Parts: sequence; C-alpha cells; structure tokens
Amino acid sequence: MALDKNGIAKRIAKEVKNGYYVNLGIGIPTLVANFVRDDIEVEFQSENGVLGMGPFPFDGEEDADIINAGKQTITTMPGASFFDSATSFSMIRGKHVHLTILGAMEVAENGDIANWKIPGKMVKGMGGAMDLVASADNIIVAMMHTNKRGESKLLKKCSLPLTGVGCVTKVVTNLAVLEIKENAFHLLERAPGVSVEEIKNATEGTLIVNGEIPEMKI
Amino acid sequence: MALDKNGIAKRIAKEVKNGYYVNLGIGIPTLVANFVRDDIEVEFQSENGVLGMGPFPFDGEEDADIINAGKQTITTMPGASFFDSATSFSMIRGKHVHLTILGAMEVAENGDIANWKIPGKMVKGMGGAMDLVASADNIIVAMMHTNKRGESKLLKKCSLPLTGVGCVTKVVTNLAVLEIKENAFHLLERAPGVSVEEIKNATEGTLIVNGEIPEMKI
Amino acid sequence: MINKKVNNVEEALNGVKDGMTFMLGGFGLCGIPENAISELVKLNVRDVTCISNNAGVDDFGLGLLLQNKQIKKMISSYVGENDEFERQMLSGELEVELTPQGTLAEKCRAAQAGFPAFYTPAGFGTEVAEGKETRDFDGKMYVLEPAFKADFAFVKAWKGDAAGNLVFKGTARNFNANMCGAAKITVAEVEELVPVGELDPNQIHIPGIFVQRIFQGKNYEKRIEQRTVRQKN
Amino acid sequence: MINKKVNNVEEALNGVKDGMTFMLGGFGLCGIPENAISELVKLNVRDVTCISNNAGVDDFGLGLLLQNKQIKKMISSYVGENDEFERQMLSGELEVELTPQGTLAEKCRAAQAGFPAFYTPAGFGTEVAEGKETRDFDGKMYVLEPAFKADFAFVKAWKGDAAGNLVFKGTARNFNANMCGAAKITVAEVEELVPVGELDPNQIHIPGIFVQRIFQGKNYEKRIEQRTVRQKN
Repeated sequence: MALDKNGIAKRIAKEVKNGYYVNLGIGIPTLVANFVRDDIEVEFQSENGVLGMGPFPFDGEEDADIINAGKQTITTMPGASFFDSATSFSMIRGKHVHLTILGAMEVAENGDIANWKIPGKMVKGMGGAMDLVASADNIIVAMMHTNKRGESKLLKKCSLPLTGVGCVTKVVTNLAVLEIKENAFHLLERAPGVSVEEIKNATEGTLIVNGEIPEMKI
Repeated sequence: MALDKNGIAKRIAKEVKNGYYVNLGIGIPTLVANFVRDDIEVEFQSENGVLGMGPFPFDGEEDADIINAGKQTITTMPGASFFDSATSFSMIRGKHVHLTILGAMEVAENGDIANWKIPGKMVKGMGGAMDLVASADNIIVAMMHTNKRGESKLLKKCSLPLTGVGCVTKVVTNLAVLEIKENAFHLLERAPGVSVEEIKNATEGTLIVNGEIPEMKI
Repeated sequence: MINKKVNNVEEALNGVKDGMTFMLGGFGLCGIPENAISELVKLNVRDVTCISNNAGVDDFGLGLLLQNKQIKKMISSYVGENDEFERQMLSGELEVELTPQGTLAEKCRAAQAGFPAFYTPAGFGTEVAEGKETRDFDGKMYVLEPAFKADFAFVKAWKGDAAGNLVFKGTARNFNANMCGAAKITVAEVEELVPVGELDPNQIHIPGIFVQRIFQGKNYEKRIEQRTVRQKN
Repeated sequence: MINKKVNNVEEALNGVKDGMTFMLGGFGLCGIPENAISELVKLNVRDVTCISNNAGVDDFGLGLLLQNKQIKKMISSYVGENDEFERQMLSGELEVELTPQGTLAEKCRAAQAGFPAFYTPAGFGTEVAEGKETRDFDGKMYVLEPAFKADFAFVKAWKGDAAGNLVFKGTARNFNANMCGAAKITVAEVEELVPVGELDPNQIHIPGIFVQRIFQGKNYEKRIEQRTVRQKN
C-alpha cells in the first residue's frame, strides 16, 4: 500500500542521524520532525532565523515574533538561538546544515529539481529553496511519486523552471525510496505492498533496479 | 611657531562636524578626541569593535576586554555598542564612518599615502589602515611636515610601499593645513608664525599657494 | 552620542518620493514595519520599487500598497500567501524580480558593508542566473550578484534608543537587521524606545551608526499568518 | 540539542597535527584563546600556519609559538608590539602574509558563510593586490580576495553552553566571532560554561551550529597591553 504523507515523513525521519542540523521545507518535510528518534541529538534550523525549533506552542502561548519559514507559530528548545537572515544563510551556504528535506514538483534523473514555478500559471517563488539546494551536500526530496493527473514526477529531464541542478541525492515518495547517482534513479526500497512494477510504471526517468528490492521498514 | 602634536590634534578637531562618526588612528589622531567641541554630537569608532568610545578609565577600573585599536584600555559612552571585526569593517567599507584621521610616513600630491612599511627595515603591518583609506571619502592625515632627517613627507610620489592610492583629502602638519586636489597640495592655512616660504621649503610635492594664506585659528 | 530620534512617522518618512526604491524588513508578517507601511499608503507614493522578502497578505503589510497599485516593481523571494501579488505578477501589471532568499539577504548585507557584488551558488543553472556572470571556484559554479541600491530602508525593531541602537525579538530580526545601513536612509520604528544607556552595549543587534532615524511606533497589530498550536493534554 | 562539550583542552585539541592551518581569535591580547595556545605550545606542533590579526607579544599569546619556532607562516594585519615577530619576518625565517584587517575579517566570514571569494577596495594599488584579480565596479577598483581555508579555529568567548552557543564580552568579540565555523573544526574555550537554556536565545552572538567543541577554560591571565588610565580629581 502506498504511503500517506505521514508515512513518507516517517521513512525520511530514519535518514536523520545523530548530530545533524536539519532544515525542513514546507509540507511533508515539516512532518518529519514528529518522527525523529528520541535517542539522537538533532537540531532543526529554519531559514527565517531560528535554530533549535521545538513543537507548536500550546494554545494561547503563540507569539507573533516566533515563527518558522512556513509562517507557523513555533516554540524553541533549550539551546536555541535567533539570528538575522544573512547569518541564517551563512549556516546553509557554509554547509553547517547537514541535511535539507524539501518538496518538489519534479525531480530529474540527474538530480535537477523544480519546485517554485509553473510558467503562466503559478508562481510561489523560490524562497530559500535555491540557496538550500545549491549549498547542501545531502538533499532529500519528499513528494508524491505522481502528480494529480497521474503523471510521473521522477523524470528524465525537468519540464518546469529549475530550482537547482544536479543536487538531489535521495527521493522518498509514497511508493519508494530512490537514490540519485550516475544519471539514474536507483531503487532502494519499496513502500509496503507496492511492487517494483508499479514503481517502474510511475517513474518516467531511468530506473535502476538491482537485485531484490526490500520493503521499507518504518 | 610650528605646532606640537597637541596643536595638530587641536586643529584637526575643527574638521570634526556635528553628527560625524569618526575613526582615529594611533598617535596624533588619538589626541584629536580631547579637543572636539563639547556642543556637537560625535561618536568615535575603533575598528577592533567598539562605537561610542569614551575617555580612558579611572585608575583601577580598566578592563582587559575593553580596549581600542591601539590596545589601550578605554571606556564607553552611553549609547555605545560592541561588535565583531567583520561588522566593524562593514561600518568602514560601507562609508558609515564619515571621517578617518590617521598618521603617515609619506603623502603624495595625488593623495597616495604610505604608512605601514619600510622595506628591509621596519614592518608594522597595515592593520585597518588599508581598509580605512580605501573606503572613506574624507581622509585627513595628521603628521609632521618633515621626517627626523628634515626631509619632506609631502612628496611628488611616495617612495615607500603604499597604503592607499589617491585617497587623502587633507593633510594637517606642524606647519600647515593643505588640501589635496588636482595632483597638488593646496595650502589653506599656515601654523601661527610660520611663513609660506618655510612651508614651500618643507614641501617636495607641488604646492599651490593661492592669494593670502591665513594663519590657523586654533 | 548622535541623536537619531524623530518625533513621529511623518518626520521619519520625510523625503519619500514617487519612483524611489524602498527596502522593507520582515518575513511574512513577522517583524514588518507596520507604521512605515501605513504612512506609505497615506502618502500615496507611486511607482515605487520594494525590496522585501514577501509582500504581506492581501489586506495587510505590503499587500496594502499592492492593492493601492503604488508598487511598480517587487524584489522578493516568495509570493505565496498573497493572491493579489500573484495576480498582478501573472497579469504583468507588476514587475517582479524573484530572488533566492539567501541572495536577497546578502544583497542587503553587501550594501550595508560596502561590497559591490558577491558570488553565490544559489540559482546557478536556473533562470535566476540568466544574463548574469557565472564562475567556477574550486570546481563549483557561482553566480555574481550585485549589492542592492535603495533610497530608504524601513525596519522594525523590538527596542531601540535615540542613538539608533536596535534590538530585535525572536524571528522578527530576519531581514530587518540586514537592511539597516543598506539604503541611503534607514528608518527604524521600535515597539519600545528606551533611554540611551539602558541597552547593554554588548547586546545590541544593530549599532546606531546603521540607522539615520528612529521613532516610537504605535498600534502594532503583529498579525499571525499561520496560527499553529497544540492542545495541553 | 547537539552536545559540543568536551572535558578539557586536551580533548578539545584532539586531531591537531604538524603542518596544519589554524585560526586564532583575538585582537592584540584581547580575547585570545589562552588555553588553546598553551596547549599548542605543549603539543609542540610544528610548521603551522596561523591566521590571527596579531601574534601576541614576545612572551604571551602567539608570541609563545613564535619563540618556540612552531610557526611556519603568519597571516596577520599587524606585527607591531612583537619584536620577535618582526625579527623573524625581516630575517626571512618566518613567512608572513600581511592582510588588511577588514580583509582578514571578511576572509573569515566568507569561509563561515560559504562564499568562495569577495571583492574589497582595501589594498587596491598596493603590494597587497599584486598578482590578484582587480575589477572596476561603478568606477571604483576592487581586489578579489579568496576565503580562508583552515583546519582548526580556536576562539575564546565569555560565556557559552554545551550546545556551542557563545556570548562575547566587549571588544574581546573581534575576530573570535568571525572565525567560528570558518575552519573544519571550531574549538571554543569559555570563561564560563553555563547550563543549556541559561543564555537568552535572542542574545547569542554565535549560534552553536558554528562550533564543534566547547570547553570550560581556566587560569585566564587576560593581560593588558597598554594600560591607559586617568586619575580621579
């Protein structure tokens, strides 16, 4: 059975290692924080200027001056810090943030990503995404494997304006976990009950299937 | 009579205008702070990371963590702030500091200045001087008109390694006040009792004397 | 001490003219210069270029200037959460220069710090880099981005004093800090103007040298865009 | 929270080797990492390159490493106040790269912030610019300066916590703040290691992300180079 958004987030949470500073994008990535193991040390950075984010505030304790990059009210953990935007992107550009998890409209087999614009139709803007993908060494995309019309979002080549080139290292979708290297999607894991065939059918880009593909353990 | 160091500082103090942020170099420039009028608003910046310097501390109240760029213990005035070195030079490079007063070994008629090195003999280093002279629009040099051997320090061309090119706007010496423009030293004022002839003799670079030259009012 | 205090927002915005370029601090609605924005609406300055990470929401923040058609061009990183912004952009009424957020911040900082331009990896290989110089350093490609040039920067701080020193609160610091000193005139509005000497010199986020005018702001709404909470068990 | 605390200076300097490049904070003797310097003398690492605004005085600070001939190359802005430094430089025993102070600070900041290089007006037309790319922006000339690359940065703060957060005091902040995160490993020694949560998140000079190891320093001398005072009337 294909994963839901929480399932994707839960699987990605396993990629978060001890000692990591992590930047979470809007949408599914935000959910990842809920599933990170309690026994490892992790800090969440938000590019609007906070390190050491905690959970949402209790009702009535929200503060307009303390938000995340999704403009949601948040809290901070002990050891947190606030800083200006330039310093925030020093952390990102300077590779001090170890892992970036973000959503995408399209990912290509060479690691290109598109997630900020549909010409003539929709423009959200890139926000901090272009800085994040151009800087981080470890970029995981969290998204549905296909779009609302059933078309693959894992492509040979992105059709939408790019956010970054050759930067995505891993993709976790409702169907699979895939590593990007040598101009191909390498299938690492299947969602529980999802067949390799289903994944092949949903993947437009080059898919490498090497040996037996295990089911995800979530 | 030629001015002494305090006299030079006193004359330069008149160049400090209301609302100015001022950076004072080591030596005679440091003395300028003692002579600025009380009825104008001025703040002194020191490039090691303080804005709003005050006088030396009272005996026994000195703090190793609060010094100026000359490594002297200082105090701060109400409204002062401390900051890191990069921010300090943002103030300087970004032209937020209005006036820089520094010493020199040589100044040339085109505004070049040399004050950090005598090849093979002495190297102090440029410290913040190269940043200061490359950035400020208003640079006043405070120095003796001639060196210990009686040779002019106001030259056609600097003989020592440069600190900056075409940057000095005014020179105040023990003998005169001179403006630098159009590749010449323009004599503005004489020290009390010093003749134009004496200044001419002590100036190697092109000296322009236009009309009657008044005595300095200090 | 050099006194930067002005009496009110009218004095603070003295000199604001049609066609100028403004920087406005804030991230979403967090830390926006509410008083300055209201006054810009009231002054009805037209054809202005606004550098701001976002453009507020439809009925608040810079959205008010958008509704009023005062803005000729926006330089921002994110358009979402503002339908009027997206509509004006897609229809071509509004010129929009979308800029990666880190680049936007650094273009402010470069202006503040006297750097003419800088190389950043953000946007390389995308339409953001089109027509711009790119360059390889150590095998990685970078895009040359120029510093901003602006007439006024409008920022909002938590506390400030007459010397122009500023302290921000939480994530309301954001672009406000980087825009100080990045325009010809920086106008700071503060929630609380405290007596000079009250702020710890060791804990000032923006030294007064970067601020030309400061005033006590009023009637802050401080709207929350996404009120997310959890319930106590 | 990610714990950066180590037990002592020995642990903090684990991995230090001959031939490495170190950054050391401080301006003159103000804010220098005294504990790290003592340990470097004790470890007797040789042929090291030190990036530091000054080289201490003859018998304190980096002067100790100079006396001990451990330094192959110094990258500094100012040599004065250290006769041994000047002597080794003039005799050619010591390689010295004199760098304008603002450039030195920004080369640290560039490394911290992931910028490969930057254009600064400082040093244009002087021997500092020899062999370097220069460029005209808006009629003014600039020199292209690369970011530093270093193995360790040794900094000293006033207060810090196990998360690596740092607060500096007075002008002891100087290069210490800019060197954090500018080397592969940043080691911070603090006068006072406080419990996590005690430092106000709004008033942290350097967020812990820029620091890899932190320890409680000891026996600080905090020497004053120029004790200048006035007398009470």
